[in-house]
Amino acid sequence: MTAPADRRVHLTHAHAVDLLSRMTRIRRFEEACAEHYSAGRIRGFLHLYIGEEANAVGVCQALTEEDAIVATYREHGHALARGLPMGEVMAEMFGKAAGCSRGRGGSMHIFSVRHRFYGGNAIVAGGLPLAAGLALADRMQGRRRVTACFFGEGAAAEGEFHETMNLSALWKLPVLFVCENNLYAMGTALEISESNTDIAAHAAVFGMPAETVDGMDVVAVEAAARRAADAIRGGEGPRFLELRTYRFRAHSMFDPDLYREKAEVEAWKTHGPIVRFTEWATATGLIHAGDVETIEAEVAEEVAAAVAFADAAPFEPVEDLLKDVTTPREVAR
Amino acid sequence: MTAPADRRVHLTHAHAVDLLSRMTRIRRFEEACAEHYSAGRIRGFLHLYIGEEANAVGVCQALTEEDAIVATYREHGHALARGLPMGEVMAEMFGKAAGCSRGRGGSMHIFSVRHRFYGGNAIVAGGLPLAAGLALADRMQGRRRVTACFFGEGAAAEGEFHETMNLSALWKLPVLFVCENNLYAMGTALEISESNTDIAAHAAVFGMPAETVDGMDVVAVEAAARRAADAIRGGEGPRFLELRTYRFRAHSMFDPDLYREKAEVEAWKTHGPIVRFTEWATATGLIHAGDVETIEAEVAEEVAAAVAFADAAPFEPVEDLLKDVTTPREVAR
Amino acid sequence: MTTSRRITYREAVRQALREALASDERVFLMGEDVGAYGGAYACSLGLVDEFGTERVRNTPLAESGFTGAGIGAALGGMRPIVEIMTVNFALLALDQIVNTAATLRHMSGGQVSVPLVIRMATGAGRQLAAQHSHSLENWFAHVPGIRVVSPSTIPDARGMLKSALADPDPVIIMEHAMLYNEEGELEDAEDHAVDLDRAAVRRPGEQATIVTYSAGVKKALEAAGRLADEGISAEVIDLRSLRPLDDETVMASVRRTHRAVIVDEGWRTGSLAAEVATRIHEQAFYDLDAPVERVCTAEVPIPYPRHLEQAALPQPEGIVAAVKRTLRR
Amino acid sequence: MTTSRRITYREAVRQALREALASDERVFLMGEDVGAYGGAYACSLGLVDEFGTERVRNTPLAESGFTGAGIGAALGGMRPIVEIMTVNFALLALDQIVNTAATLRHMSGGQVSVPLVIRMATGAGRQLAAQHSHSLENWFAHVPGIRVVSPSTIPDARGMLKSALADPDPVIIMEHAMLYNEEGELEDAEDHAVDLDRAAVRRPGEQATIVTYSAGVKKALEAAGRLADEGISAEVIDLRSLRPLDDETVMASVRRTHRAVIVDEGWRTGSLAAEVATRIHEQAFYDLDAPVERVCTAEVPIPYPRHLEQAALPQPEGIVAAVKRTLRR
Ligand SMILES: Cc1ncc(C[n+]2csc(CCOP(=O)(O)OP(=O)(O)O)c2C)c(N)n1
Ligand SMILES: Cc1ncc(C[n+]2csc(CCOP(=O)(O)OP(=O)(O)O)c2C)c(N)n1
Ligand SMILES: [Mg+2]
Ligand SMILES: [Mg+2]
Repeated sequence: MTAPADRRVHLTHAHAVDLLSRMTRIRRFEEACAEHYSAGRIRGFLHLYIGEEANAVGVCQALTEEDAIVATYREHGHALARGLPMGEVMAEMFGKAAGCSRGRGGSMHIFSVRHRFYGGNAIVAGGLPLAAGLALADRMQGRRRVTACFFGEGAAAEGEFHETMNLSALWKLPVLFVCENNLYAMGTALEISESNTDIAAHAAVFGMPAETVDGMDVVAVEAAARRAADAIRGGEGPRFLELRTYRFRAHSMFDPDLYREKAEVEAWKTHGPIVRFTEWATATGLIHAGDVETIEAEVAEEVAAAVAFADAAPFEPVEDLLKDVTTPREVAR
Repeated sequence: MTAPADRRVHLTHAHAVDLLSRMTRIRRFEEACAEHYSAGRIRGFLHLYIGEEANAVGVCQALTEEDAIVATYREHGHALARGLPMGEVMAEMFGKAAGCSRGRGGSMHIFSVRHRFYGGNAIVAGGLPLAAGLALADRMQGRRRVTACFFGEGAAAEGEFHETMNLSALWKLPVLFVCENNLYAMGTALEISESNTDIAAHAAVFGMPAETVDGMDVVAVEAAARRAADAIRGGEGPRFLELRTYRFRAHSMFDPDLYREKAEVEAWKTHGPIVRFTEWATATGLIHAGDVETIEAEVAEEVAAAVAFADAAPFEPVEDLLKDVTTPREVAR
Repeated sequence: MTTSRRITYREAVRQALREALASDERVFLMGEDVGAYGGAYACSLGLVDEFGTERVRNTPLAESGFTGAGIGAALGGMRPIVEIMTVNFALLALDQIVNTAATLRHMSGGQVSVPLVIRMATGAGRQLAAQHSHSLENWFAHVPGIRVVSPSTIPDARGMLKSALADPDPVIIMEHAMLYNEEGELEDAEDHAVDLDRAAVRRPGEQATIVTYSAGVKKALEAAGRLADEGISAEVIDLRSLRPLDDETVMASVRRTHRAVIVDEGWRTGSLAAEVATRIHEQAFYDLDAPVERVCTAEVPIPYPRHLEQAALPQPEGIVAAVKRTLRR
Repeated sequence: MTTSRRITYREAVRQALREALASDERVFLMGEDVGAYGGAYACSLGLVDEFGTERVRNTPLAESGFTGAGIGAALGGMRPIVEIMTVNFALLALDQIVNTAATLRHMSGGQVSVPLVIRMATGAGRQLAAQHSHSLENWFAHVPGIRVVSPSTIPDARGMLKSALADPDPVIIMEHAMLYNEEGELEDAEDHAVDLDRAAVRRPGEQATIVTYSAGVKKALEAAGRLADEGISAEVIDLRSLRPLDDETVMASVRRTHRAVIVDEGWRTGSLAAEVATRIHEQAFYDLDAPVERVCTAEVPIPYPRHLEQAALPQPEGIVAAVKRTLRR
């Protein structure tokens, strides 16, 4: 891990602390989620992002408030990296009315329009056309925004992936496609699901510049995302990043994780994004042991507060069941 | 147009006459169709293949009786090249019970299982997974057959195209994909529908050997198809041919053909597959003027007989309306 | 003074598209061949010359992709009109319509609306056989979160688009392919937005209520005419909105006539006709003098030859017979 | 002597899969994660070790592609079982199912049959929210050319697969996700093929008929139990086959009880319940003492929190109340 000048990342002490803090927030938040899932406070499907934090954190560095994000069911990390208040996200997982999606969505459907965070889409590849459409709206309205669209490598097999690559390249839409290649789609290893496992190639064939990046290196991710976002803002059309990563936990809380070797998981963990960045930044003197302690303490407090908030928040009354199926007429006018 | 040895085509006089005769049969048959459409005897959509005859004729040379074909709504040429009796095809277009699909399908749904001709599929790209499945059945049952799957370049934008490319390459299925690139999908020119107009590249990215061939040169098509079919039969997995071609008529009889220049159409016509092969084969002495006359006379007779057959054939009684929605139990057992 | 012109349903759709594009910069039309070709049914012919390729936007063949892009564009502040050539190809876009367009508002807890209009041609009657003749209106009518309308008249072909664009939620407009060549009067001066919530009585009558929509209206009116010749007075109701359904108009009629026949080009089993019939039974059971009758399409993939296709579809004869059955004649 | 074992619905499905794979070389299972993962609901867990990766075939995420490949393989002489993880993702495969599987026989004039079985999990109740909780049974039941079944019991979970594989046409098996953990008795020695054409009376009764299917059966039985405690005798019919519908069994019951309640987890509007209710009105109108009642899912994309999800779905309380309404109690 190095940080050369051309990477467009200014690795000051403050920035390093920020990166580490953001990754740590996601990690500890999700550890708490797993706990509360076991306790029955969170239900449904819960897909943890643990191990992949560098992706969301690195990419979000390249985005401004004006930019938009479209993510999947494995989106807590993206939501937090984007700046959604942790309490609102936790309350959503608890199904409470104080949740960012008023509790209607749960873990898979985190939305926050004021953060231009458009979900939380649980159909594999289903968010891709949506992102292209948001970008199309920006282009047609002359706005220089980026829409970042996250998805897993499993999505690359879906027809919607290819349709969206074509539309976006053809129409030069300002989308930053971010494929988080964690090598598995549920229990299906990439090599048994793609004849050509080079995911970036599947974007490049549409004439879309595509780059493969070490998703365990938050600085590399940030740098690549900044380059890509700059190009997109410069009107050069869509860009594609394949981030090579790994999930440390099972696919969801239902998954007994029988399809991969324990040793493989452990090997990846040793160069996980947090441990790796921490070791490197400490070794180079960019941050100090005290920084890590402070971060952990602050995060622990934030997570505890989020859980307390979620816990205390009321459920929506059952009389409101039919709310928000369609838009009330007063709102529309 | 030349016929080098490595092309695996033995261009004897008999073979040249055969190729010309097959292309001519399609041409004259479809001219008759257009006539009978105007007269109201053929209804619904009618998509003519005129200008593209070299593709079906060339590819079918490489297929044996055991092999299968999956085609589109523009499939009269493929049906005839495959050897379906012209009368049965014409009767189908007339909606008669003597039609190859008992009149139920019409122009877009020519089927003949005894010729292993699996349609006549009118959803763009819809036939591709079907072809992969037929090939999968062959592979699982240890049969060395080829399934040839024809479709237009417009299909390459559909998600099903990419899903099928992946499945076929991943599982090494014995499919010969034949993309008939006539530059337009209805009124949409290829360059406004694909960011990368090199269709073969969209197959090659899946690791599938893909070749682009002059679809106006029947010998080149035959040669490429033979090479590909040999490889497939040799267990090498799927092959992809992009045949560069052009349709001389409008997309269907409803199409006023407003989206392309008359001059463009005329230019293509001057090197149409029939005129070009005839001129070349005559110039090289491979065939004689007399051959052409004989072919035309024989074909005229065959077309006339087909029309007479179709005309004389009865319609299915209306009482049979509900037939063949499901399989009768006696048949099944 | 209002003037009126005789135009076709197709021209009415085109006029509505033109008016929408001209009056709101956020509106654009997107779909396969909507540009130079003018759309599969020529509804947008010429519009690309007026509004350019950005706003009359040809798409690749990628129903799921461009429908989803329409949803995203709607979220992004545009007012997209997505044209899917026909309902048959809309099968490729159902994930986007049902899993995304219809759910976004709800699963975000009301944070977004999806002001998207999707137009598609539907129905049989043109000898296009099994893959090009579906009537899947009830599939769409089943789904909360979307609105489904079906114009049967020239004014509705024009007005429903305007109203659909004003609606904050996804609206599916199902235009029957057999109607595009129909001619009728269009008043120029009227405010042409229509009330999407209301069914319309197309012919008043006393002894039986025929409830239908889309291409069924013409057949029902023909049947009502024939019944009148035999001294039977039938009312014809055009549902217009397939989701939500206007129970009020239907029930008011049935409570008066005491008999109902539903005419629906969908396959009989699982049809929209079943829903309408059930609602009548639920809401007006004790007003009925006979069970509600259904005239639907036979349970067969639509066959190509004309005589079989016509035999499969609802016809005036069948409607007349059904009305008579309710009257025990 | 027949012995019986207590097993889960999931195990019954697995046993059926194992028996099918073992007894017919043409049978293979294909779908996302059916291999090492054992299927989204663990139905095929372990089978890949027994039968290998060719016959328990993991697919890429490509619902349309592999469903279409299943159709082609069926044409090519195989007996594919395609597993689509859930009906929610089946939306991506509807073109292949409706435009190809359901039409091939007809549009080829009867030249081919498509002996394909498609299994999918369906339904709500696990707090999976709006994109993972659909009940679209009526969509499939609407389509001529396919057969649709829904096992609600352990023997049916096993037997329907065998019967479906013996059927020459496409059969969709819709397995409710809430049933996989249900336990019940399975007799080992019985010939486990079942008659796909017949509904089953799950509890006999005299005063009202509750018609339902899938996860609704358990709820209906619970309601019938509660009604019995109050002295009301309700019959419970499990449709089992959703297309074709077994009118005979339903009508025989209703003609005896004179009252009917349909319980259906589909959204109310356009539901299968409407079809069943309409058929009862059509065929037994004059036997009815009250209009047929429907207990369906509320018209809302399924919300995540348990209290709202449960409020949206049919419940025994609602069924009890509906039966009482038919009895004017
Ligand atoms: C269209 C569709 N098919 C199947 C599923 C079930 N499913 C949920 S996540 C998942 C795996 C996706 O893998 P990938 O895209 O690599 O993302 P990851 O979970 O690894 O982050 C599957 C198959 C789904 N949600 N949508
Ligand atoms: C999924 C789908 N979308 C749209 C159509 C309408 N349609 C029929 S043919 C056609 C053009 C196809 O072009 P191409 O694949 O290039 O084949 P060609 O007609 O040129 O032979 C279109 C859009 C269809 N049949 N299926
Ligand atoms: Mg993955
Ligand atoms: Mg073409």
